[in-house]
Amino acid sequence: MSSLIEAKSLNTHYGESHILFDVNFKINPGESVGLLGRNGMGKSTLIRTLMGHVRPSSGQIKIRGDDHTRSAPHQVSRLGVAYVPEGRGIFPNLNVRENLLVAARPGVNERNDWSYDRVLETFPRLTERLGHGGQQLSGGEQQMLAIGRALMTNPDVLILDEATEGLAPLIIAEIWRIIGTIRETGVATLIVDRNYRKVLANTDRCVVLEKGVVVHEKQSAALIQQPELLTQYLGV
Amino acid sequence: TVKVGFMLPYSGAYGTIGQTIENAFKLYVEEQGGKLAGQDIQYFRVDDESNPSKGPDNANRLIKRDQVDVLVGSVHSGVAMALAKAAKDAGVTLIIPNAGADAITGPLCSKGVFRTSFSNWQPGYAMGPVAIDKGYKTAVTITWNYAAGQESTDGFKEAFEEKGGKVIRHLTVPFPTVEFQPLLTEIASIKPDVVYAFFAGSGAVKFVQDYAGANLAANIPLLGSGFLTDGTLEAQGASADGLLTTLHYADNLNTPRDNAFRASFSKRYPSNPIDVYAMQGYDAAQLLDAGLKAVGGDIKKRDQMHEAMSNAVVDSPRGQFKLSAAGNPIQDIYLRQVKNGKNEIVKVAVEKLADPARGCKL
Amino acid sequence: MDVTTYLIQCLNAVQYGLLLFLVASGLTLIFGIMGIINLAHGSFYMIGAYMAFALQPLVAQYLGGGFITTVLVCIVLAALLGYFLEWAFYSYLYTRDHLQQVLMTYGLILVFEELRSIIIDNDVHGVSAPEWLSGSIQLGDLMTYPTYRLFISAVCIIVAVFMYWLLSRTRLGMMIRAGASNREMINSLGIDINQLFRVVFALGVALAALAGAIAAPVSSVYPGMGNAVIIICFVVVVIGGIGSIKGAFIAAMLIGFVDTFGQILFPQVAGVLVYIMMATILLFKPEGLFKQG
Amino acid sequence: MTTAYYTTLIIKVMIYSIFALSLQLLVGCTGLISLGHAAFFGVSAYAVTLLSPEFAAGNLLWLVPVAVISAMVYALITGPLALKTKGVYFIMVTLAFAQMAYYVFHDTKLGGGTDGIYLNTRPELRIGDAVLLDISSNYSFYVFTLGCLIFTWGFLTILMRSRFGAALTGIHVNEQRMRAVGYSTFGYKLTAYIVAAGFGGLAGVLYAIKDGYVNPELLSWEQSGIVLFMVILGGTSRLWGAMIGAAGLIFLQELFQSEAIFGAFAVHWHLTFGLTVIALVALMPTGLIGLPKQLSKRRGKKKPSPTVRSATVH
Amino acid sequence: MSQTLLSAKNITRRFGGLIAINNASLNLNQGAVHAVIGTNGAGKSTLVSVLSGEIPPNEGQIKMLDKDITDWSQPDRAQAGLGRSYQRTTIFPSLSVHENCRISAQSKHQKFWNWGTPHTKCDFTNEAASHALELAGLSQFAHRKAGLLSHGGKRQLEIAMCLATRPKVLLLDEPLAGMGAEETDRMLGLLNDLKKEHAVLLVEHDMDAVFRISDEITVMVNGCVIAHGEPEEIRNNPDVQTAYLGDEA
Ligand SMILES: Nc1ncnc2c1ncn2[C@@H]1O[C@H](COP(=O)(O)OP(=O)(O)OP(=O)(O)O)[C@@H](O)[C@H]1O
Ligand SMILES: Nc1ncnc2c1ncn2[C@@H]1O[C@H](COP(=O)(O)OP(=O)(O)OP(=O)(O)O)[C@@H](O)[C@H]1O
Ligand SMILES: [Mg+2]
Ligand SMILES: [Mg+2]
Repeated sequence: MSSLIEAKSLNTHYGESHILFDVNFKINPGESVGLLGRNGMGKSTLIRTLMGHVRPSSGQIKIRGDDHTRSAPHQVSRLGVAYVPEGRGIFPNLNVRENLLVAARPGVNERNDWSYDRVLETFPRLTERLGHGGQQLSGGEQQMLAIGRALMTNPDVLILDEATEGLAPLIIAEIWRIIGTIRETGVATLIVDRNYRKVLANTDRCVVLEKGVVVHEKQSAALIQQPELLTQYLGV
Repeated sequence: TVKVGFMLPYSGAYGTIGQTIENAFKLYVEEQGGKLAGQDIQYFRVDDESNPSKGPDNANRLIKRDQVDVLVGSVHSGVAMALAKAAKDAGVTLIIPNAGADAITGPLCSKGVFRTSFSNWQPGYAMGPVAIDKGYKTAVTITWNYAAGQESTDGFKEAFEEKGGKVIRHLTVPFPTVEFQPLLTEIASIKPDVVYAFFAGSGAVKFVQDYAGANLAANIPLLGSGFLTDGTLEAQGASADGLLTTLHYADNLNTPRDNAFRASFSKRYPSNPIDVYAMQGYDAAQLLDAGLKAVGGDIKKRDQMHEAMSNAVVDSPRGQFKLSAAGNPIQDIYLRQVKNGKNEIVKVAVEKLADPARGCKL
Repeated sequence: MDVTTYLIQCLNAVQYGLLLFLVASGLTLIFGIMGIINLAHGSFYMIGAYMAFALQPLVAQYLGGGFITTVLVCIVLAALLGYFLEWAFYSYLYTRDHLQQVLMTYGLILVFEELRSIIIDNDVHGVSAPEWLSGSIQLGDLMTYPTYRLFISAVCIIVAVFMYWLLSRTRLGMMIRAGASNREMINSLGIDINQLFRVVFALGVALAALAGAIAAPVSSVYPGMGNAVIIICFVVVVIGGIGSIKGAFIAAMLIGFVDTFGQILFPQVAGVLVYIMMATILLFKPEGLFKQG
Repeated sequence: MTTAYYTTLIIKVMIYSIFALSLQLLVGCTGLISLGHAAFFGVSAYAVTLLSPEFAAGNLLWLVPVAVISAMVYALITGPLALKTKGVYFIMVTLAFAQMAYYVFHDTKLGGGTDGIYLNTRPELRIGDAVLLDISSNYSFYVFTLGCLIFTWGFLTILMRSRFGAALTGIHVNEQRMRAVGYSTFGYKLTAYIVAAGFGGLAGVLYAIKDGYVNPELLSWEQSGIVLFMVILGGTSRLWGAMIGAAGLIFLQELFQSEAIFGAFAVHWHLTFGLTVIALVALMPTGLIGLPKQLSKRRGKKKPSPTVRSATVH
Repeated sequence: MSQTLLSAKNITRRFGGLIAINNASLNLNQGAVHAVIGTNGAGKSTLVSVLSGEIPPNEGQIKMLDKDITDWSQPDRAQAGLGRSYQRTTIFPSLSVHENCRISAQSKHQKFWNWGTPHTKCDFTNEAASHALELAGLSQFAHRKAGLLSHGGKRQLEIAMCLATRPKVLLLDEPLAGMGAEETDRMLGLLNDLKKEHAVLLVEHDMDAVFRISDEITVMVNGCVIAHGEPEEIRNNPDVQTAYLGDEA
């Protein structure tokens, strides 16, 4: 079976500074991948490169087997890749309802699991805020909105960059549960989160980045058994 | 050689006027065989963009960079003010082929500054007796809230009230607004015997159209300074038919001098309309010619040349005229009526009308 | 002022307000919603008016249509022009400092004005209203009111309703607003924001041209007509609250009334009244009457 | 003799440099984009003209301060109101206040209405009867203007290097944070606004003296626009960008208007000038001051250019 | 326990119809970390904003060392020693990391009449800035443009800027959000040091951290304070568990 997303020897620069070094990376359909690493190691940069926001200086990105190294983010998104960025990216001048509806569309193969109502059911807190501007939401509410909005595109891969930042423990638990549900429906996930234990527990495979280099790639279950690695690369 | 600098608008709303004036000036020089008083004429030109705030700088281009001997300009009053100041300071001769600001040949008059056109006061004043003759007792004046409009309507008011009429309201529109509907409604509610208007260019077109569109003309006749219908008739179309205006020129004077001028101009510049601006530009050249002839082409003898210019009798297509002491033409003002897309002469409204040149110490 | 005059003045005010809204409507899209400080909006208005003037004989000759056909042709051509301009000039400015837009659109104004003068000329021209709209209705005892002005008002209202529907009842409005605040994010959601902006920009230009073409018979076409409206357009959008169609509509109406009654009641300060009003409104509502979001 | 023309041209460049520098203090340094800066220019220009005796030379010693202060007073009155708003709204409020001043001079007899008024004799610097500085000749006026420019530039440079300047920079970048760490930003912004008005006024004084003619158009929004364009063209990231912008804009206009170079096509100089402006914007994202850097980069290496497709806005 | 530096009494704040804070009171004491936890949208950030003077309260009173500061502006309060960090990163992205802190530090030494020394040459501010950066663990990035830091780096800078003003009372809105495990550890250590001299209000969702460091906890739900007490009390409070903690406790 071919990978959903596959990146081969990616190199990415921001201007003069070299951030990613020959990164190889892939996500298979339905698979859940965790991305671990300290602050500033290039996790978000890798994601942004995959999404097409940053153009790699060399390397190749394949999505569903086709070359998409130079595709624009909207083309990537239309292939079923949804992205919850760090910092949330809520549209401040749209209200909650609009923030959700603006993203609504059926996924690849007309997949239509996530309706507006279902998203609201998942995040009941948002129901009370439908008319509020994105700017006025509390931090946690914004985070829920960002995830809900990504789901509105009915993706096959959900990329969550620090998606639980600023959420209450109950909600975080809920989000992990939802991620579980999403996984069960066959949606692949790529997860960056500071809570590495949760990441390890909720993913099939984990990739560890250190200064833009992939230093480890292991089944999550195996990695959990190696606390010394975690100490070395995550400082815990 | 004599260096002549045109500071005229070549772009924007007055762009055509500037070109016309230049063409007519050159036409006269060509008719004289390309020389005035035996001197070659070298031309320089600067687009003044009708922008008074650039006036001084543009004047400097001609005076200091090109070092012209004679300045010809401009159309816009504010620009002409700047030009007059610069010319005075530099001791260069200035011939104004259009701008009508009263002040230039009033308080700010000066020896080397001449005008071959008119002062705003003149056509306005001349309309006063016309309105009285027609039996109008009350009038409303309307114009943009700016100096030229004020001067023109003041002239009208002066003459109209001298003869027993009464201007009951003076209406103004902020310059350069062209939304006239509220004031037309106001006029309809005041119901004067007659309306005197001063507008030019696009404002004139729009005002005349709106006045006709409101059907006011049937009950309250519209009179205006000539610029209401000069250069604008094509755009105004039928709405201008029958309008009476006063100006120092008309389209069918039918004098030998005028016919010769018109024939010559339309032969040389077939696509350029012949209008009052062409005539004024032509006369600017004639005035300069008179001055140069008196000093035998020696532009250095400026004082003598100025003397000769102020005493010259210009054989203008509009009819002969002399300049007043302040440098403004003493000229017949015609009453014209719009017929078949032309400003046709009805009669002479006031003969040999001189601007009072209030405040001029010359 | 007697009652009839007063009512007629109100009609004038409404009519003027509607016209202002029509002229500003394209700017509401381009500036208010897409967030581009487009000084060249007046030029698009001017282009519309001049197209109506220049194309009328051509349309009559080749398409056999009258005024309405001409206006439609103008709209289509303007939309194409807008599409091209966005692609060629505006598209690379989104990620830059907004001030760059100011400078570039200033350059465009100069270019358009000069091209206008080269292609047409510097004269004032009239455009005739279609025969079937050239009638008038009696108002008061002396005055009549041209039917064509009522027609303009009708067009303005249709445009207002259309824009309101487009922006608050369709997803398009959300997408544009979202794109204006965060292009990267809207892109991540699978929306081709470049294409979308290009289309909306074209629509904005088309609206400006429509305003110019429709207004041409009453305003005539003349050099500098674009620059004469640009400031008032920004005033309309800003007083209304950037991005709000409803706000722009109400602002245009307010200006219509202030201007109309200002000219009659306070002629000496009429020119500045609109600005006094704007300053006052913004002092009490620093983000306009109806701020979006 | 033509040198006289170029002297005048350079004087004009210097005056506009002062004007643009004063606006740079608002736009580039404090992030307050004003479209009403011509008001200060015009108010001072009118003040110096109206206060000068009609047929004798006025005294610079008090004329300049009084004219400059009149602009600052106008800023002091309008500033607190305008600063209540932000962004585009600020642009429009400053425009509104400038238009108010414009219509005062345009529609009333105060300064000769639309025709404007003359300043017949250039003022001089006198103490008692001793004339210390006579600027009636072109050259002495050139030196005087140069002195004013150096003073303005020096003053603003030192200002921006001081803590006050650092605070303005902070306000430009993130006003919310500045308040949170304890700056009352309003006072800073108002001070900057008034100082900018003062230097704008100084430019206006010089302009009035240069031509001896003032006109309401000096306060028009087009005038405010032009100086803003200068600032943007030069670049807002450095103070002196304003001077480069003023010089650049004026020389470009001069160039394209020159019949000596473009012949008859010079009449269409708006076209060439407009296209050049567009090209400059397209090629120089940071304004003219970015030019040396860009050139050296181009000459330097043929490395892959920056790969960020769209700048992130956080 | 020692002196109460900041106390808020019966604060209420509404946004239109929404009551973001409903009659909440709390005290911040020197030498203690006072954590405020609560559901998303409970009004914690709003509370921080009200305390710091960014938003005025509709009702209630705020006192700092017995002075009523309810009507003081935000800058005045900051001058009096109130420092805050933001939940949504609020830095000067176009300036260097060091400059970010220096400008913050300068607020205590504004001296805007002093034009002689360039602002970069002021020892006091430079030292304060370097010190703050060191505390926050950003020294190595001091000369990088702040906007180019990674997300976690920006979060650290957020705290550093707050520290650079040397406040007496720290209001920290989710300082740990976005920080990695290592940085979290460092931050907690830092807070432990800081609390000796300062009063700290900590809004945080990271329960491990909260229970490790705080001396006092206030729990908010929907604008109301539903519980207040020592960490152990709160951990075992059934209301708090159902409303907020879930099985985290
Ligand atoms: N726009 C940019 N320009 C230049 N450098 C950047 C830019 N964005 C990020 N960087 C740098 O690239 C490196 C990697 O950043 P990235 O955001 O990918 O880290 P990260 O692993 O996601 O960290 P975090 O956990 O803090 O989010 C960092 O050193 C950062 O400073
Ligand atoms: N400016 C505002 N206008 C209207 N409502 C607002 C505004 N600011 C906050 N709110 C609302 O007030 C409530 C409290 O918000 P606040 O940001 O204080 O929550 P919080 O406790 O910090 O939540 P979180 O933990 O998610 O950050 C939220 O429901 C939010 O939507
Ligand atoms: Mg990251
Ligand atoms: Mg919060």
